[in-house]
Amino acid sequence: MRRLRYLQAMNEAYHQEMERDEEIFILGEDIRGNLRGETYGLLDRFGPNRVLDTPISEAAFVGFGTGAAMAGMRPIVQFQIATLIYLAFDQLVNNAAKMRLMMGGQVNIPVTYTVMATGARNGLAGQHADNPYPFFLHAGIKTICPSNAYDAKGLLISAIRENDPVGYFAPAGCLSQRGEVPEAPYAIPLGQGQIKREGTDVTVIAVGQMVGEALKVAESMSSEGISVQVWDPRTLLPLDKEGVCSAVAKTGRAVIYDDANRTCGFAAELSSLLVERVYDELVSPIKRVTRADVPIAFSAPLEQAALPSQVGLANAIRSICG
Amino acid sequence: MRRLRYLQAMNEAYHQEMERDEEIFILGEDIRGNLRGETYGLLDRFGPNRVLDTPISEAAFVGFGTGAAMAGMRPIVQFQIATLIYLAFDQLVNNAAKMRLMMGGQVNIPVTYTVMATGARNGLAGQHADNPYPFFLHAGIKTICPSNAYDAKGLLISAIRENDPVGYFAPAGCLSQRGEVPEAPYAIPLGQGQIKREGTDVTVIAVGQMVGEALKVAESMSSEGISVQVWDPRTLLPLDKEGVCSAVAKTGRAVIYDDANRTCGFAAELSSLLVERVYDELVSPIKRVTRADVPIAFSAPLEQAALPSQVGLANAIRSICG
Amino acid sequence: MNIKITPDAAVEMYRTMKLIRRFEEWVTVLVEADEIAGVTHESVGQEAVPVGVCSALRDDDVMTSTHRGHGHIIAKGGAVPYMFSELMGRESGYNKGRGGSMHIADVSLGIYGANGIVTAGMPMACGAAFVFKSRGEDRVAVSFFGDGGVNHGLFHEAMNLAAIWELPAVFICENNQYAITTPIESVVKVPIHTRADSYGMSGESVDGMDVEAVYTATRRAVERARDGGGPSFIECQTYRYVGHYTAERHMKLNYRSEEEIELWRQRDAIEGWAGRLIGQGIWTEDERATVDAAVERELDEAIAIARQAPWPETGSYLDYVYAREYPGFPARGSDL
Amino acid sequence: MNIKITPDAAVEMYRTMKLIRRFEEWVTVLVEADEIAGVTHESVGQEAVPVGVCSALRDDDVMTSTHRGHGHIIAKGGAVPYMFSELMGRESGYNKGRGGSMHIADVSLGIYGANGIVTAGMPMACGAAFVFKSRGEDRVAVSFFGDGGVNHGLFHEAMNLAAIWELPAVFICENNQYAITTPIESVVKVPIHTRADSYGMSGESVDGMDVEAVYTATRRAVERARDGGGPSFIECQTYRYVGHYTAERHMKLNYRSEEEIELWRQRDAIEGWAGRLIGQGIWTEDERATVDAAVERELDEAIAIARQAPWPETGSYLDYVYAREYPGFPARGSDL
Ligand SMILES: Cc1ncc(C[n+]2csc(CCOP(=O)(O)OP(=O)(O)O)c2C)c(N)n1
Ligand SMILES: Cc1ncc(C[n+]2csc(CCOP(=O)(O)OP(=O)(O)O)c2C)c(N)n1
Ligand SMILES: [Mg+2]
Ligand SMILES: [Mg+2]
Repeated sequence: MRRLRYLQAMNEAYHQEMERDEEIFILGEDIRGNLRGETYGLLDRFGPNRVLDTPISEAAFVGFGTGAAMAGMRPIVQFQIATLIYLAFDQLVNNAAKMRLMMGGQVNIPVTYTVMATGARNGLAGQHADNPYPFFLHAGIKTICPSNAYDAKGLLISAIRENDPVGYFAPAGCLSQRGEVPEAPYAIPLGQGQIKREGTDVTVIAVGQMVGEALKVAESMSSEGISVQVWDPRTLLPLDKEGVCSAVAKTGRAVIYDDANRTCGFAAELSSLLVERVYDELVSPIKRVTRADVPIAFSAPLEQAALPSQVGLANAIRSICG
Repeated sequence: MRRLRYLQAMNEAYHQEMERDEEIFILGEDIRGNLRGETYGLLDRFGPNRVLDTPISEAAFVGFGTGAAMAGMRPIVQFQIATLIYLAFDQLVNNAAKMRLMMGGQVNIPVTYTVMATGARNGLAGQHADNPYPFFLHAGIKTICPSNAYDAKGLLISAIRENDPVGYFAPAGCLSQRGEVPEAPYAIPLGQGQIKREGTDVTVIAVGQMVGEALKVAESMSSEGISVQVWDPRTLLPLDKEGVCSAVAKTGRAVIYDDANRTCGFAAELSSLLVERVYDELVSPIKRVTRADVPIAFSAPLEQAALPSQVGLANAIRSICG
Repeated sequence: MNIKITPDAAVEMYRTMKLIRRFEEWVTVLVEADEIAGVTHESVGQEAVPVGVCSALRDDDVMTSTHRGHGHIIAKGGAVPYMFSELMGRESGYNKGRGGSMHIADVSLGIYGANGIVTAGMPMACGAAFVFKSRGEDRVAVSFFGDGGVNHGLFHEAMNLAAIWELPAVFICENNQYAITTPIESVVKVPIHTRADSYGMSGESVDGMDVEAVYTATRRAVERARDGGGPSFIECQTYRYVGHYTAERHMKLNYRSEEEIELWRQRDAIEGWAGRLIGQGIWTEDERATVDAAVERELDEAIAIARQAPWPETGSYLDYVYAREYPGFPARGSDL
Repeated sequence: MNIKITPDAAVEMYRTMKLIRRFEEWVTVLVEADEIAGVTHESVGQEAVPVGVCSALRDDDVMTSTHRGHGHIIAKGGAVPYMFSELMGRESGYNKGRGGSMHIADVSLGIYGANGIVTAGMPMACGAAFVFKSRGEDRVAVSFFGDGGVNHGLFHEAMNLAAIWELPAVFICENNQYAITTPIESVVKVPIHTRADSYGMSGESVDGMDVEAVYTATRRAVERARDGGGPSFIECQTYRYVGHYTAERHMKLNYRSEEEIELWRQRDAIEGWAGRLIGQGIWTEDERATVDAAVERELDEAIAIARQAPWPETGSYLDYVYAREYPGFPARGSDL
């Protein structure tokens, strides 16, 4: 089958969905300029009324999306870098996310926020390297983090079709990776995690670009006689609670491998959820291997030290499978 | 001893600290107008150069505080309502909180953010009822949530003296409560939780205005023969990890009673921390009793249903002490 | 453009202003009686603004409102029984009791919601205006906000978006001279309406105590927007006779003087308009009394309806968060 | 006010512009050679702005910078060895390797940091200016930002704060005509400098390719600020000859034409200034060559120093987050 890069898979999803439904339009910074590749060809194909370059006004263009959604269209709002959501935080968590309930269900807010290059690496430094999806989760905003090109397309299509605000986080480390991607449109339902590798001793729950790393660690652990299962939630909210519980119940042990900040992060949520749901099946404490709670320093060795690492994951696995 | 309301305790702390150190000034919306009582008399005593009423420009006045701190002063930045932090979110989590590391330690940012009436009740509805401290915790900002008048004064003094940004969340439900408050200035160190009631069967960890409720539930549970210990973290970051671990190790059971959103909230953090640290001492799963992940509806019965309740806490306790 | 108000329309303007005034006065009573919870911001004194503005709108135009939104909603056609039901937290309220005073909405009437966050509705109005423009509809989106709003970043961003994309939007600043206790002169150095210049947008200031002046200015702006002439900004000079919120009456705030309030009261929009209509012989005192009585009846009936309306079911507290729910979401507060 | 530039000062301006130009060119080389990581935004073409502005400042004045900050930092006195060390991620860098290109700071020189978020430094400059004013010091805070920044809410809020509190602040908009690929004309309808009017602030536009014009305007604004005359806004019309960031040279973007770039190159600030000094007989070609050679040497030495500088200790990755640490904080990524 065709192999596409993650960004190309996103691009194909954009094209196919905008083709399918002319209520969909996209806006953000330098969309037309197509800096990274995921918006390639949109302007030519769909014209300036459906492909909008905004001023540097994140709060306003999020609110603009909300208003356009209330008036019946389906905006895709792109954040050029992940931390830009902070500039629109009120419009996201205190407005778009709450609008439907506050109005007693009068309107839907079908907006997709594509949050590009989350968790950036290699010297992007303090203000450009966050993985801010836990903020969305805590605010109850539907949140997706596809780990490969196939999921990237299928989940983007689902996000765009969802009638609620959805944050779509595209991890920096995945964007140029290739994978098999069918050409015809397909939708991967929200709320369905996936076992990316079967195993019997411990389940590693890995998010986004951590999935690929976890698979590598899983391979190398087999030489130590530890059978590692890797589970990818794919969508963080809705989370496939059944899926993760049964994966962990099977192995009795779990490590969560996540590149967001540790405190009150997604790993904390999963750990406490598993304790509530599968406590009796657990044979060891659940471990979190996350980013340290520090702004990412520019210098490579410090960046490395602050990020979750394969070595750290392997050690965590050993500590409970010993 | 004198009994003061929580707001009066805050007011006394402001006065005493501004008296002690003339580098301290306060700014925010309607500080001079003194809507709630905590800024009473500041304008008269310290004059307009140290008591500033700002335009409705939250992002700018937070950044203003950061710049003033870099230039050597010690601002207190007040948020009139808790959700206003969202409007300054980038300046808080992506600037003030990261500045010190990004500069390699060249500057301190001694700013106190007083976040008023967090977790408001009784029909404040969707946009005014959040308890947003988990956002600060996830961003690594020091965070305090005093549960009574005594702590309110002692922790505010410590917050103001800290050389880092500190978010001070004053729960709506506590503001008019009275307690014994010594007149002389006193500082309660950050990072020290407190057992508010001893017990042997289960430890309830309660935050802010949940502490008082937990104490009531603890009383009533004793008639059922369940001995409930209540632990108040007081400061959420730094958290007294030793304190909470030893409290829970003693009882072997824990319920976290918190009025913030559930997913990726403070309760999730505590639960996963305890599993990592005192797993072998646990005799039952850790339970979270939190707010549901919904915007708070206006109507009283719906508001009640979404908030953590004493009944919910009692049920959770029973479910693991049965 | 010569904009004339027919006698019927003029009387309707009076009626709506009166309805808002008396609605707000009732709200105060009901808050004091603990029949309405939460925080309510009355617009007593400011009635000419929403009425002047909304009289210039069509039913299919839309608007966004503020924390001080009751008047906007009534002026845009909101039905007072549903409003009171909402304020009393009942299932039959506009928002099924989920919204309360700061969020009342009726999308079918083009009311895109009051909003508790200053200026939050401005970019939403831009988004709606964009939809109208890109569909080739001649509808217009109006956004209300206060004098305090003009210092917010979102004001700036939204004004600029509307200007550069030439959106059919009209921005109405209700300058009631204060943001809570903060006088506008202390936080702005220029006449507010001149801010529009910096977006290349038409801006003007009108007497917000004169419903005709507000109507005429809005009408012009709305026509321009419909004709593809882009957005406008109108500052309406007005005043609230009452406190920032209902509770202020029990607080000792001294940010403004009794004399100042009295001066504005003497320019009361409702009395002034009635006087003009009667003075011009279009209307009589008797006719006025009839309208006033009808307003009282309408409110009495609405309150009676609201009082008897059912409360939401407690068990429905997870409803309406999402258009589509998934197992386990929204997460409950305990998982026993 | 008659503002004269002494010959020595004029030569120093040339030297600093040249140093910035060559610094940026070196950065490009080092990025391509993988000696500098991350994202770097060069200011080639814009040198007259930071040099003109900072020549009007005292050492104890402060400034905030942007993602395109190297020039500002050099102009404010930043030492190139520490800058290169920072860009190479070394412990001896200005920020101990923690900041990199987008965060270089030297508080002792009044450099309050480059900033990766557009306009984020503006309110910080206001805060610093407030401190100076309230202490009765005659220091001034300057904030740099791009044309893209003027549409941000924070621009608006900060400009207004400075205006109403009459802060000793000077706002410098480096209008290089684009925000990444977005031409300024597409996102702003008025001449940028006229935005100042809406805050009651003095605003002007100057030729940002003429270091003297920038210097003169800034000098006036700075003197006014020192004398208690409040803030000013200066738009400098300039251009970057290179891409938005280093990587752009390998991308096929077509948001501007070669001809346009060439037109601006013909107005090059460095060549123009050298030509004027030599033309006026103040300077000779030989003297210029001497300065140029010294610049090359300075950079060569700085790079050599940086290349040999030690990396931060991996174990120090939790340092500097807090002024005061507590047991267990900052939280590590695993807790074994
Ligand atoms: C962004 C934001 N900041 C602060 C508040 C708190 N607040 C509520 S109303 C208000 C004053 C608003 O003043 P104005 O815009 O003039 O409207 P008015 O109340 O006079 O109608 C403030 C500060 C808020 N709701 N939103
Ligand atoms: C608030 C914000 N939005 C978006 C970005 C991403 N971004 C980085 S630089 C840039 C363009 C800035 O343009 P301008 O202000 O004109 O400065 P220039 O790059 O031209 O020097 C953008 C959009 C950002 N860093 N901050
Ligand atoms: Mg007002
Ligand atoms: Mg630019």
